[in-house]
Amino acid sequence: MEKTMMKGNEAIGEAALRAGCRYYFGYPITPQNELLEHMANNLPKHDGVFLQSESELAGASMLYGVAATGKRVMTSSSSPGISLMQETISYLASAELPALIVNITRGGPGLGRITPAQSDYFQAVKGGGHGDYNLIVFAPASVQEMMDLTMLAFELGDKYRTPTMILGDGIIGQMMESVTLAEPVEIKQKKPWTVGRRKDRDYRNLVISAPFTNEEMVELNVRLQEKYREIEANEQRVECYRMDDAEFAIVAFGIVSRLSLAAVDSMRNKGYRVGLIRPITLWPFPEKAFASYPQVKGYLTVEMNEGQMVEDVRLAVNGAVPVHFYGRGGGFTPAPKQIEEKVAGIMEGGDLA
Amino acid sequence: MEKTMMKGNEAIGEAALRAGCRYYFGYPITPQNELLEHMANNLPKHDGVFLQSESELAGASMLYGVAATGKRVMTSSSSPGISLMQETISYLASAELPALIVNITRGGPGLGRITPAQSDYFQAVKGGGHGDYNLIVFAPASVQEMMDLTMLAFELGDKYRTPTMILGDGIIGQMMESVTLAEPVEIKQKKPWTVGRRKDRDYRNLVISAPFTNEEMVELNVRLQEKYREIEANEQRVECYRMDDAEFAIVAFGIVSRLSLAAVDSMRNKGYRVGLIRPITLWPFPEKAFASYPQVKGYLTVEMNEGQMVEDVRLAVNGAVPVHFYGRGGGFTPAPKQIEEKVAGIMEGGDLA
Amino acid sequence: MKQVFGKPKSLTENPFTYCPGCSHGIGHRLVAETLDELGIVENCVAVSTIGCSVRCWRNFDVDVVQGAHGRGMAVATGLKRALPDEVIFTYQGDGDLAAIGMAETMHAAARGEAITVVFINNSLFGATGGQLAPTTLAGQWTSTYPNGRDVDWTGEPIRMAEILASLPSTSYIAREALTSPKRILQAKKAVRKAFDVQINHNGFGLVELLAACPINLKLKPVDAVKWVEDKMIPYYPLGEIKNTKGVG
Amino acid sequence: MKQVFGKPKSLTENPFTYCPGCSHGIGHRLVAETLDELGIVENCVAVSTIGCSVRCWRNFDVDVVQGAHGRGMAVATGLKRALPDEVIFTYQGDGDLAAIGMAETMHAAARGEAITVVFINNSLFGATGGQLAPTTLAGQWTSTYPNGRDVDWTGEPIRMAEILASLPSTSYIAREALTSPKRILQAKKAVRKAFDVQINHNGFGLVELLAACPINLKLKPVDAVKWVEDKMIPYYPLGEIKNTKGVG
Amino acid sequence: MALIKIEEDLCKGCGLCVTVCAREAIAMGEKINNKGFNIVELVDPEECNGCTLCAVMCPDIVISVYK
Amino acid sequence: MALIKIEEDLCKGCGLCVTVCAREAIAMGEKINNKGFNIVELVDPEECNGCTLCAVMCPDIVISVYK
Amino acid sequence: MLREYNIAGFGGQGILYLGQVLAYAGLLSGKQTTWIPSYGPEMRGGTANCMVVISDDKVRSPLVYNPNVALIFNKPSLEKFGADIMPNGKALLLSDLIDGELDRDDIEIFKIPAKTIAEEMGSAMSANMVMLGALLTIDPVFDYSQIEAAVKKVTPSHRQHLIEINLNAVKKGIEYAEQMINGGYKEQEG
Amino acid sequence: MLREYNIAGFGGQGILYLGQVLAYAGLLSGKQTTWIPSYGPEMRGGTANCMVVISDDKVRSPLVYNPNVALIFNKPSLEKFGADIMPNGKALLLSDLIDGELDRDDIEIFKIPAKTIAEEMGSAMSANMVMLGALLTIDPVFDYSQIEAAVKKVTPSHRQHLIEINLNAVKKGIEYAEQMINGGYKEQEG
Ligand SMILES: Cc1ncc(C[n+]2csc(CCOP(=O)(O)OP(=O)(O)O)c2C)c(N)n1
Ligand SMILES: Cc1ncc(C[n+]2csc(CCOP(=O)(O)OP(=O)(O)O)c2C)c(N)n1
Ligand code: SF4
Ligand code: SF4
Ligand code: SF4
Ligand code: SF4
Ligand code: SF4
Ligand code: SF4
Ligand SMILES: [Mg+2]
Ligand SMILES: [Mg+2]
Repeated sequence: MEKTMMKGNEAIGEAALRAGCRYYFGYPITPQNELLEHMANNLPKHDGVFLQSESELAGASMLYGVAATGKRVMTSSSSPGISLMQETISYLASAELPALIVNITRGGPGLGRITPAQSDYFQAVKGGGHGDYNLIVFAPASVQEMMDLTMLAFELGDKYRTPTMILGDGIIGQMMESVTLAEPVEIKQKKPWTVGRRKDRDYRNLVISAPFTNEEMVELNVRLQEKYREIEANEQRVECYRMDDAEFAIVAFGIVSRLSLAAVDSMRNKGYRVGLIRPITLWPFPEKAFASYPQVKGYLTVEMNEGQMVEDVRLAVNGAVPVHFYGRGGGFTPAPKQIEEKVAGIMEGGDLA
Repeated sequence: MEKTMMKGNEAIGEAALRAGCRYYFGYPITPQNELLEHMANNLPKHDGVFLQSESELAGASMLYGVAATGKRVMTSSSSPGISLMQETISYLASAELPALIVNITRGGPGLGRITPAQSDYFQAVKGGGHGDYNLIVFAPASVQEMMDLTMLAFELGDKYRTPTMILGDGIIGQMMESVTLAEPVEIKQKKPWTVGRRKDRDYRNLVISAPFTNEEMVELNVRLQEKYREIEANEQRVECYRMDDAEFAIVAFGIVSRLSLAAVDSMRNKGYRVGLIRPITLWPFPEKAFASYPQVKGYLTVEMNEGQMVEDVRLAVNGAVPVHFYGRGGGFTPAPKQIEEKVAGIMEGGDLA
Repeated sequence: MKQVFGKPKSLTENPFTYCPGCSHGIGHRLVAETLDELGIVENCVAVSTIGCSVRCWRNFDVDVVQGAHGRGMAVATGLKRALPDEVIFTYQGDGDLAAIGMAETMHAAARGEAITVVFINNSLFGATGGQLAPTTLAGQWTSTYPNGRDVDWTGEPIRMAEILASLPSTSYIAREALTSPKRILQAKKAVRKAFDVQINHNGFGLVELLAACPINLKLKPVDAVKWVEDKMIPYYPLGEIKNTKGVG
Repeated sequence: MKQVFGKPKSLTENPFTYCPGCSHGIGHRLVAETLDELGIVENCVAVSTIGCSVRCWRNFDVDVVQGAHGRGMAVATGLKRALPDEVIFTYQGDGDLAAIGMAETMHAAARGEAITVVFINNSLFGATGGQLAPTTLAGQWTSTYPNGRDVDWTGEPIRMAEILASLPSTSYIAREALTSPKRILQAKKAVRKAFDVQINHNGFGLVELLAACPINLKLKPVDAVKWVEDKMIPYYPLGEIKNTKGVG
Repeated sequence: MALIKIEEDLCKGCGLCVTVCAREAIAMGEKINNKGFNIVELVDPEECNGCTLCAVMCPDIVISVYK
Repeated sequence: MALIKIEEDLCKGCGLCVTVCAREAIAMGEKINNKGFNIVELVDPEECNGCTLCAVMCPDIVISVYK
Repeated sequence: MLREYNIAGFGGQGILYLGQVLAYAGLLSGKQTTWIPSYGPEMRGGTANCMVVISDDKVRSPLVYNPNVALIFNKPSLEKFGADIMPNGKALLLSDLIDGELDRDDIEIFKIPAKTIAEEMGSAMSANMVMLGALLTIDPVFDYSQIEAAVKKVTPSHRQHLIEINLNAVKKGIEYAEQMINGGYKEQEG
Repeated sequence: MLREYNIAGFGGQGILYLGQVLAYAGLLSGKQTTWIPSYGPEMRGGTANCMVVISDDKVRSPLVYNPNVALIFNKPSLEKFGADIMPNGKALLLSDLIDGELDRDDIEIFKIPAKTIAEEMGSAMSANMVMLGALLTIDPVFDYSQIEAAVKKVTPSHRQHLIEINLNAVKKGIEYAEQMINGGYKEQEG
């Protein structure tokens, strides 16, 4: 398998191509333009469709159209552009269409700045759009994972007929890192529900997000929730680092987990029994992992936002031990040293139980 | 004070007029058209501006423009239309503009149906848009509250320079109920930050959501969070019903709290020590209230969704006692009898502690 | 005896759920007759949009994708790009196509997407109860401007067909009315051409059909149709506006 | 000696942060000169939109509201409806006004909002690095279509000024170019008229200014300006397109 | 010889067909169908020449024509 | 008598002014300003007639003209 | 006092208006009241129903699951709601349009040929008001003057001319029901 | 092995490219590598810097707070980053553009007149490659052949003609630094 260097944004694009995605719609926005441009440069070579849409709104609906045909399709944007897609994302979930949406988050709220941020966690996992639905949300922490989780996102999207999201940030999108290219896959899923030529079937396919009766609408919700429970049971992904004997743990995702790894290593060298829990799937949130470490006396959730994932950590821990938070939105990146100080402060303050 | 009957949707409109709101922008969508039409019929009589916008997106930006002048302004819609406003809502929060957004929620996800629902709770309180921000979110449970909380929303929006939301549903919007009309208010707030004629000031006013430097963007977040902490300290609103000796409590908002009241009364008649906690503000969530009833051995959160507010209840209770959930999305309304059965089931199942 | 008029095969068994005298039914029939003629019911995908016709998937006997309000042509763009060999059409109201959907409409047309658009202009938002549409006539009553449309306040109504015709990449644009048997037969020809231009020339074809919404005009069906004839047609002239590929 | 040319008073002390040779600076100056002439710096609100000029609030010495990408004219609509006695203008790029903002642009114009629009058409998205805009010329290189714009794939470029002029409720529409002193002086007159029509006739005025983005055209400033002159002007003809109120 | 068939259950009584029948072969009758609509009736079969105009005008495809 | 003043710190060296000066009174010089741009210079003050064309063309309002 | 009503029939039968008059009568007599339509996408006719609650205290649920009184205007509504009426409750059936029976012996059933009565008055549209009049007699929560005031309040300004007609219909309903009750319940049931 | 670099200067000085060559050299020698630009809205020139990490193990933080080695191309960058260099680390300064001093005695400081050297070669744009060459000598983590391979890999196809020029500049940098070191550190500092 080939090893090379690539930007995180490009790795997503390259993975999409290798996952058989031949349709990309999107609208420029920093800091994810490399992904848009990777698709612009490469899709034509694969007889694929790259279409710059007139807006994120239109792009999302183009994506919806392709998704209805069952072909692998994606779009990407950054925070304000993702906000514009919320209606359509809700439609995708309702119509049970697989499609990949990439959010290379920037510092908000509002127009904000293109500095890195993780402030769209809630939007991604609690449903920024209306209605009860979920996306499978992945939080890569390396360029390799930008690639691997993109492949997985297409796979699981098809498996569960559900839209998926890669939630990254400007750092992970813009950085280059050594990466092993994924093997191109052949798409296995049969999709009897797709629209298109009606030759070998004696039924019509309808891709709709509003059934005919109120009862069917409730049933749709029941069906969606059953699917979500299944995904929660099967697809929680997490990395636990030096957790086995940890008496305190940092919880962090994406780039912050890398900074936290540095903090953990450094503190371990100083004798602190610290570990790291890194959610790889943000939804389903890997809550099961927390039960595996009953010896942990406290958690510090570190995020590049004002405290979002920390709520899911608290829900997972359910009051068993204190869960602290360190972070800031709008473009702040916590240095390993700062994380270390925070952890040390808590551990030494005896504020663990 | 005059007493009359009105629809909930109309009561919001009437309250807005009485609160001095003279600007309304909106796009039709069921089940809130009575509100749009109330403003269409009445604003011209007050020399106000009623403009039907070409979309919710455009309407939200018109609202943003008026909000920048400091004049009271509102829009209203239902779920899919509110999803379309998420980018602009994030801009409003970032630019610290007061404006009222009304969501008369319908059954989703997707196009859904116009049946009642509370499935936009997360979107309203966790931020459906990008970035770290909050709206003050009110959940009226009667037509009277549709009126009173609308008045309050304008007041608090101005006080804290923050966008506010009324989160209702189709039932509360469409039902008529006896209501005492609110007294028209005079607007007291001075607003030195508004754009317009520059005569008595020697500075320019800028309404922006992206400061010039990265540092200022972080500072904006610090300022916003300080404001949010202040709101959390001052503005939690809740109704507690028969809680003093309750050993079990239902938690419900909006119309579901009315159905739950019926259940509580009926169960009290049968000797069950049951009470109700009804959040009136959904954000800030009235978490303090939960601490006042240490005798409660368990909670049942009832919602017309698949389980959203229940997370905030769990966060408030923090594992102290079990928090159960009963609900369903897409248009389901729990009957008092069903709620009663659920509560009885839990209480008798001994599943309280 | 031979049947000389009947229900097109491309319609399902479901009856129309529109109000008495609503022109949507005629619009549906003309599309279905065209699908019958072209024999494309098995390689056609319809895009249903949000308006009274949102559930036209119950009637057209083809695969259907229901898009978000106003985004019909963006959805159709995705479908056509993914299924270049299938026939793709949208069925859209004037609120959907010209109000909230303005950007998607303009851009799909500007790109010259090879799709067919059936555009039902009934001068108002039917589904939500008769509010102002971009197409509402000057002075016309709507539930949001009960004193009639004041063009100083809301602007003059928009003639979408002409605007779209002015975009270089559109191929076939026509406007007809569903107000009399003669006009309906004429409209049928235009619908057919709007499909032909897609199938034979990979072109963008749109047919605007002036339609009656008796309920929201608050008129009896017969009077509503007459209103369309007398009031709408003078502002929205009928006929072929553009036909660069010479379909016919 | 008397100063015969200098910096307009309606600009702040902040220098422009645009690239060398970028036409935005000229656009800013023309607007500021007009504000000076009209003496309206204290009763004017500008709407800054998203593009390279997003921070024009640093330069125009007026109150400024920064709208979301593409929504400039909707924001201006709110402002003007709330402040009918103030002068409201938007400053928008072609991506903002014609791509994502198409619907808000069309509808504000269709309503005939009494606002002034300064529209900088540099044939591409400058701020994000030179991607395709609706205004990109056929064959032109962009970072998203590195082989040049293929009009069969993305459609022919859109001439916004002409489309907006075709809407009955717009009052003044002109297109000029910022490619030579003569043209710039001509452009200045058009900017002035676009304000006059708002102030004196409560009308919608728009001036489109063809502009150079040397960085993303990947040309030296002098060549970029020449490119605008040689390539853009033939497709985007200059002059007054509409002047129903006869401002002049 | 011509014949029209009226699918009574589908008729919504809008009366559009009646206005276009030049031969007054059809008219709104007294009958109410199961949806509560006052439906159209073929009142003068002799007069009907199968011109199909009524069927073309009908929004609900109530009328089929045989010749 | 005419004079132009060049605000050197603002010049970005784009050269647009030079192309429009028919009298070749200005030219790109050797000087580099504190932003690293190679700036324009008044090379032939005698020739300048204060026509303002250079100033009109300059995107950065670098040049003011006196007469 | 607590009274919960369900009123159901076809669109166009004046169901919602009747409910509003009832609710207003409650308001005017100093009670707490709610009125709620079954709102639906069926703006094009079809079924219509509304629920009214009149109470001394704050109304709990505005949704009526087991009405004390049901006013039923057509057969589909009878089928849909007949079983839900509270034991010991009352059902008023528009007998012109309902040929079926309601198989309940734990409630009182009144059959009112309100359409015929209204048509006899020359105002076919007023059957709803005839039903209201009958209700006044059968379940005398309000007196006529309260209903009169409510009708005046609820009728929109462009329909003022209908007030008199409507009030006449109410009176006819009162009369009919009085006669019916005096004439004996049994007889009416037959 | 773990090396963290910070490379900083003006836009247009080839800062990002230099960092990429370094990172690729790391990749080609079997290491784990990251490269990250300080991305900003300043696409219009202004400052540019990038951070490179080369490591035997998985790279933790790709953000470099305290570089082992800093390559500084202008004075603002010196002021911004000079104090952050790791004690015992190395600083390579582009001395043509930096007249100030770096007041640190816990690191090694090397002043390279890379612009002059590049200009002498007739390729003013290659100062960055001269700096790279100097780095090869001063902190010999890679050998020339690895850099050569990296340059070939990183240079885009439409710029292939620059490869030779760039490699020559690298060689000049190597030579200059060798001479400098042989000629003694003190002298260079003076
Ligand atoms: C985002 C969003 N906004 C608003 C609505 C509500 N809505 C449904 S249909 C419609 C307008 C329909 O008008 P038109 O397109 O003219 O169709 P008609 O019913 O007249 O045929 C509106 C505003 C919606 N479903 N989604
Ligand atoms: C919703 C949203 N989408 C995308 C962007 C990113 N963005 C910023 S400016 C811009 C385009 C600018 O192009 P144009 O309007 O032509 O202005 P120019 O920079 O060329 O002057 C884009 C796509 C954004 N800020 N917000
Ligand atoms: S409301 Fe109007 S458009 Fe809708 S079905 Fe009824 S008549 Fe037709
Ligand atoms: S990128 Fe283009 S439009 Fe933007 S400042 Fe530079 S030259 Fe001007
Ligand atoms: S077919 Fe012609 S003649 Fe016969 S009923 Fe219809 S319109 Fe009349
Ligand atoms: S046109 Fe059709 S629906 Fe209308 S009355 Fe005639 S047959 Fe009935
Ligand atoms: S003012 Fe005229 S003559 Fe003088 S330098 Fe400028 S362009 Fe040349
Ligand atoms: S036009 Fe202005 S910025 Fe450009 S070189 Fe001349 S003076 Fe300098
Ligand atoms: Mg319509
Ligand atoms: Mg541009």
